[in-house]
Amino acid sequence: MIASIMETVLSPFTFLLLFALSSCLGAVGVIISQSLVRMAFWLIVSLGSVAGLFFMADADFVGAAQLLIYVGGTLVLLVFGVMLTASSPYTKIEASPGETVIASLVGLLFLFMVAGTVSRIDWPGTNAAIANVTPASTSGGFSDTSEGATLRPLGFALLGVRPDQEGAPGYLLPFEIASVHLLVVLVGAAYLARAKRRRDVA
Amino acid sequence: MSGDSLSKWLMIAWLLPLLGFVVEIFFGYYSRNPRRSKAAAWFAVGCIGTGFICSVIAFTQWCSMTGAFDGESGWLAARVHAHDADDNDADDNDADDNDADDNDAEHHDGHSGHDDGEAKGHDSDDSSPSDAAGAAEAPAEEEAASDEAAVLREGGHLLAVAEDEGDDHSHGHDGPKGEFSGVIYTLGTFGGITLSMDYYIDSLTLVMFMMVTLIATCIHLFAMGYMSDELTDDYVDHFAHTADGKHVHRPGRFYRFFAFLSLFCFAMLGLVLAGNIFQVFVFWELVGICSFLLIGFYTERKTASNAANKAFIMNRVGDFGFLIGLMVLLTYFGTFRFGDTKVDGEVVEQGLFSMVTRDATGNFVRDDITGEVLLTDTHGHALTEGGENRTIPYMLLVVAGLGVFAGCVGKSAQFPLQTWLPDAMEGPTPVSALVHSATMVAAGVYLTGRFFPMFVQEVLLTIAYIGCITLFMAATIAVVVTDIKKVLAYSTISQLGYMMLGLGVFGWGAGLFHLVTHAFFKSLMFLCSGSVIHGCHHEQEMPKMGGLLKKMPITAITMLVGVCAIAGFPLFLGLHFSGFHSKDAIVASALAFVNANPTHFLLFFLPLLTAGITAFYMFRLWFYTFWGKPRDQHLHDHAHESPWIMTVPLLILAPFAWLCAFGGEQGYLYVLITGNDPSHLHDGVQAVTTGGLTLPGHEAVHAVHSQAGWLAMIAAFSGALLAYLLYGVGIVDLDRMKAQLSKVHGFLLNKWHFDELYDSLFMKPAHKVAAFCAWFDKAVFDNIVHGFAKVGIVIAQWDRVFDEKVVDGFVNLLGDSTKSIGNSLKVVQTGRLRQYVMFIVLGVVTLFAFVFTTFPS
Amino acid sequence: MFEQLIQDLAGDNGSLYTGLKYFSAELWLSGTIVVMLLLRLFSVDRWIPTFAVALAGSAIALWGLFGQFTELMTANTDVSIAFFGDMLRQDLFSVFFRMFLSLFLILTIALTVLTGIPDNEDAPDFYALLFGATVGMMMMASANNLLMLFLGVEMASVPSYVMVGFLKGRKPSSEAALKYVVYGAGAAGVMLYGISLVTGVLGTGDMTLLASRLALVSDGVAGLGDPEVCVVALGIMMVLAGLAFKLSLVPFHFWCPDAFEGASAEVAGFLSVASKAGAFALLVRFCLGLSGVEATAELMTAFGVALGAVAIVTATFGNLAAYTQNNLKRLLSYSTIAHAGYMLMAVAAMMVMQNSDQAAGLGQEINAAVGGLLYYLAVYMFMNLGAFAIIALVRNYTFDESIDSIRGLSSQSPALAVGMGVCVFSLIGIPPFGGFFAKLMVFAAVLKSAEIHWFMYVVLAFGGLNTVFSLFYYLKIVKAIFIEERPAEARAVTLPSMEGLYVVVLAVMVTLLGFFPAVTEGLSSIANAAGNAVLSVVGG
Amino acid sequence: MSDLNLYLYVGAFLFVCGVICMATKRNGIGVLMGVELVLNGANVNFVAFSRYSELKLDGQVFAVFVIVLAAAEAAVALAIALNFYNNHLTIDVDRGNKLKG
Repeated sequence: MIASIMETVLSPFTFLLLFALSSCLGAVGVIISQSLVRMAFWLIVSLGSVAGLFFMADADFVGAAQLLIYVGGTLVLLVFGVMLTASSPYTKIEASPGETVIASLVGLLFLFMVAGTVSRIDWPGTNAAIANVTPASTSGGFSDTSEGATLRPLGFALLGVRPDQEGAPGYLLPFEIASVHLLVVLVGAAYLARAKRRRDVA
Repeated sequence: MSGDSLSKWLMIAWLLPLLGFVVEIFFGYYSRNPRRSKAAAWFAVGCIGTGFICSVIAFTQWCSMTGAFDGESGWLAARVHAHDADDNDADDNDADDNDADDNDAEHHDGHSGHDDGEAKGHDSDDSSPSDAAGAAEAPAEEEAASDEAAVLREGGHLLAVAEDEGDDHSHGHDGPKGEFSGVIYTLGTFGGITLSMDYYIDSLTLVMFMMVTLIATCIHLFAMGYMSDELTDDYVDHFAHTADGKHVHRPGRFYRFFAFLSLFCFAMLGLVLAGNIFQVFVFWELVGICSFLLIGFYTERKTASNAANKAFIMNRVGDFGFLIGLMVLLTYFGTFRFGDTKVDGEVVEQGLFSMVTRDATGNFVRDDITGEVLLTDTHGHALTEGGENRTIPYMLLVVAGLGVFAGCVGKSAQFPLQTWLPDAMEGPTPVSALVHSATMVAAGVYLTGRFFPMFVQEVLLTIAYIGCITLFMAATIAVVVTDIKKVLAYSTISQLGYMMLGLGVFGWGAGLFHLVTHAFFKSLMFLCSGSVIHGCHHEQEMPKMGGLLKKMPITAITMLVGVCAIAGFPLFLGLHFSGFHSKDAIVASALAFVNANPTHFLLFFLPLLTAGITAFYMFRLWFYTFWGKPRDQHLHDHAHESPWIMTVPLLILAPFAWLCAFGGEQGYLYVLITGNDPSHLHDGVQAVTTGGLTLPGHEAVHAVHSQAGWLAMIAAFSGALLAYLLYGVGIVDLDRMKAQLSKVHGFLLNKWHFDELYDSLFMKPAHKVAAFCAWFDKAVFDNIVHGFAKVGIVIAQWDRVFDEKVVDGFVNLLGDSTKSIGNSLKVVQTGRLRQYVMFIVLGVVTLFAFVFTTFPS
Repeated sequence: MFEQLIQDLAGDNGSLYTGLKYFSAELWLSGTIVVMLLLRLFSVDRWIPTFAVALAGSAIALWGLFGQFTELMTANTDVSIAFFGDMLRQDLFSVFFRMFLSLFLILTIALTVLTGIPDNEDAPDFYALLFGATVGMMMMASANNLLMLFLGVEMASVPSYVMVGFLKGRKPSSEAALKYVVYGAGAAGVMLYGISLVTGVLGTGDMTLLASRLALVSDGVAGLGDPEVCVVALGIMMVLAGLAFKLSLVPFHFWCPDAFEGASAEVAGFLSVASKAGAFALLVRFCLGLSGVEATAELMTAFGVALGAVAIVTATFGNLAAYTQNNLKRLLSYSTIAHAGYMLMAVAAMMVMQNSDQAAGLGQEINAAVGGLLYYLAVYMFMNLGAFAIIALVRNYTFDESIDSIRGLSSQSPALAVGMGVCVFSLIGIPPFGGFFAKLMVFAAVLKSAEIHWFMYVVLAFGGLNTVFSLFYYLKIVKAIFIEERPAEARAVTLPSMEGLYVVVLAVMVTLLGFFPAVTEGLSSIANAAGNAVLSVVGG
Repeated sequence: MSDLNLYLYVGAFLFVCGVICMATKRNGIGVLMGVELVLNGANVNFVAFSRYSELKLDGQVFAVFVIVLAAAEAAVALAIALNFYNNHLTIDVDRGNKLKG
């Protein structure tokens, strides 16, 4: 009895729901917090929960990357920003309620627009239509939980070969060119951040 | 028959002013002392003068190539000698022009009964081209003189003929005898569109060339005297003030003035030479720009720069219509060319004119079923595309015609775009004479005439009414205006209205005839007014003048010639003033038109009435200025006749203004202008539907010619008489009359309130819209947010509750929220980044809604 | 698995090999970035000025592209090859744009050399950003996958943010950069979300497959009643919003005046032309990817009409709002917005014609619409860069970018004055300058499309009307330069010959494009061929 | 409610929260946090589509690239924000109000 209840309670769907709720709550927390540090905290909660969502969707690599890069990298970057600008004479920079109301209204409008249309879609039918098979036999997306099952095809895809899917696009170019992008971005950020060098008088 | 050498001479005449422009501008920038040198002016005169000579040479070539004046039987000479001997086949030595021969035969057959045995003029005709070619110094005078001499001997006789109602010499030639068209330079081909510089030369082109270059030469000379104040490093502009109320000092801009004039001449000649309507548009814009530069020449004067802007912008309004017309033409005809492009006599590419054909009734040939106008090849056979006949909907032909005409309305200052022209008088007087009376504004009339074969009845009626309204309205305003140049400006508008009316009532020749005669006498009068202004030290108000006849006799007499010419006075021995002939022709056309379409009776009566008004206000001007006692003694004492360089052009132009139309519709000028007139003019156009327009042919016009002539003459004389009584003798107190008629006077003085009308109709809304847009970007969110902020106070409280976890009580919250409203207002007014972001999402939502609503699901 | 990998990467006919050939220009530019940074690292930039390296790198890229271009022109103009795992597409259209961008890159570098922004110390940073952005724009021009669409937009945008804030000590510059980056990030986010919806429902990121997939998921005819179609339409809308941000179309234009005013004129000139070019190429590809299938035709016609409506609003707003501006950069930025509106009209016309039932017979006209757009961009490059260059050059003497700075310029520097005159007249569209022909071609396309949907008549009418509106503020410039006298207290503009030459070259190009049939025709036929190439893959 | 729809709701919610955050925070860093939320909303979609629709593995690839690009963008945005701070001595974006009109 208890075991079955535990099974129900600890089912994947429960975790899914949990992560979904906490990510949404985190996002709301970011909005309503007025202090930067609290916002950063709520953001960590939200992004971490999103990583959890990724794990639940069998996207372990993306989930890990989310944790490492977002939570570990980007947020630290943001916190640096918080600390560097903390000595501001205007300690409290608050949003005005009026604007929040407007923004929320527009946001809700948008949310209903998306959610309203999305919820009406018959996904198995759509997938089947694309794959040209009957709805009953749709594979229903990528889900392979065997060892390295996500990582290996992902790695190959980034090298431009698709053993998992015949004829699917290869992503070598974006993978490589992103490095150029990162280099340029780094140069740009460094330029803005550094002080102007003194010219040699000689 | 090749137009090569012909077009080359005209191209030289056309391009020389461009060379002049370039040289003068560079001279201005780089010479050591451009401010005090007249070199630029002499160069400009040289260029345009040579241009005139080239035009005359081209003309003589044209004559010899087409055999137009080859003896009495030349196909044009025959019209001049319509009542001459019937020795038609005696001296026809132009063997390569068979069309002409045929035509001559037909022509003479038609008139064999009228043998008046006048052969003397013939010899001097033949001598005129050779005179012109040989005597390069002043060919115009020579030619004109010989023409005059020729006609003098038969003058009285021709007048008699002109009034002969039973006379019929309207059987025209058909087929292009004197038309040459070809490509100068291909600009580019874009898919189906070919844009090229073409030429289209016919007798009208040549007349325009000679007229423009001659007048321009005179005006250049005049300007050399008139603008000589600018020959200084420190020009004091008495009409412009700096912020502290002093006069503006600036370097003189003598060379620049002449550079602009040269550029204008180039543009104007290019417009006349243009062989396709797109090219016309290009030069149309270029003359517009020149006009802009010249009106705004005294740029320091606020009024001048405003006037320049106004002129340019109002013209653009018309050009918008022009562009629409061009689009329609391009879409349906696929070409902009007027005439056919021929190689060795074979048509290789059709022009616009030959793509529509008129049937026996003079109407366009239409598709039997759809009623759309058929496009045809040069032989009148329908063109096909993909097995189907190419057609253009009749309505679109109307749209194209109206579109092109809209451009003409802007350029020729017709109702409702007429208000820029009086303001354009802010430019120096020579500019007014050249650009804003004789040539550029006439370009609209010229284009209407040039494009005439494509106009359908509805368009012609519109043209007629627009012209009619314009001529009446402008004339009434001219009656009360006291600025000497403004009077002339309004009279110009009015006369342009006459021309448009003439074209609109199917008096093609009449309208263009008036265009040429008007160019001569109006440029003469403007130069005279310039001379007066110069002599009176830049006083332009007529009420301060008076009695100047003795002080400046040459100016006064030449002005009187111009006044008589515009009033349309006849004179003994056939020495009628040019305006008499041309205005008669228009009035006669109008009368014939009204006879055929009685509902449009206004088209005759208003012009007739206006003929009287014209005489009245022109004589009013003359009496005001030159007659009576001086009203301002100081001004009078200092007035002086202008130097020779200004009076000589007057003396050159005066004979032309008087006698250029000698012989009326049997005179050389008229015959030459109508040498290549559209063929459907001769027999008129019959109405095919009930309520349609019937357009009178030549016969119908001739039937009423003398009747109309008498009426116009009576009107003119009575107008002049009234002016003499009021302003010459002074039988009534003018000021009292003014006071009694103050309402009317005020209405006219305010130009029928058109400026105010436009101001409130267009300018204010335009400013409003522009201001609105600026405001929109800045502050619209302001109001939205403000409104929402009030609504959202309660919700805002929740925000506080969550964030600060403190609930201090209602009053405290209310205070906070009030403060937050203030903050939000302050915030919204100053920073907008976040609203920008908001608008990304809002934009998506809006667009989605747009597609949702437009898409039928 | 690994054999296949190795085969694909290194085999004789491996896709990588051909791909690298097609991609060589971008690789050269990327290499140049590294070289420039290394030269500074080893202090070689004291002897070899960085701009020389930059010029050399971009010239080589241009040369390489020219090779590809002649190859395509002589061999087969219709060919369109997807390479690098179908990420990019090599066709005349893409090569045209990449040549255009690298030529523009050269011109921009030359301008920065003349105006002295950046100095030699910051030059590697600046040029690295410039090159990085250009590579991104080039990828936008050849993108074949929605991922590349996003990546290209990001690669073009992110360095642009820094370039706008390049004058880092100045308040307006940093403010402009902040506004630009936040707005850009927001737009990118919206676009990304749109991409996620489109790819999710349609199950592919390949742009050439979008239309056919959309036909699959909708049963028969795509209508908005169908939830799948509705979601995809929403996604498309959001992607278009992202592109509209790059194109500064109303209502996604808010960043543009602020960013241009805060940025230096050189950067503003670069952004106003280059990023527009890339975004238009991408827009055309995206629109074509959605077109050509019967089931979606009606929906896509609605999109075309919507684009037309946006074009109207954009052109009108840009022209009207420019009226009250006194800062030249700000004025020109509104003019940029307006011109984007004109160009969008061509895309709208293309979209409407491509999705009509007579599309098969309209091949020539659709082609002409795309050709008109390309022609417009080519002319726009010269005339707009010319205008911004003159602002930058004058600024170096007067330290002022308001309209007062050019008052009476004709008396001091005829070369600059005439150059600006030519550029402005061309921007207005006065014949026979290049700008006129460009407008003519676009309007002709719109006119043709009006036979299919009446709304395009409205677009055409507004297009014509807007040329009148635009006159007001352009004439303000002309008047200031040519008619007004230079204020006595204004600083003198004494121009060295090189700078005058640069302006004259640009003005001559604008004039050439209008006056000389060979140039005009050549360019328009190339543009048409490029349009033909991009059309050849329609319908998947 | 299917799992896919749940994911999509979460994605949409995060997206909307991000937009609201960007539109209301006066603190520049806060605005940047909003950007991260927006991008994450899209990322949730990608991963969900990868798991439940025909997008398959490509969805995950998209997500990986988005993470990379978001990091790059964050770096630049932060640099610009700090530059703004250096010039204006505040991070309040509403103080950047000189450019308008």
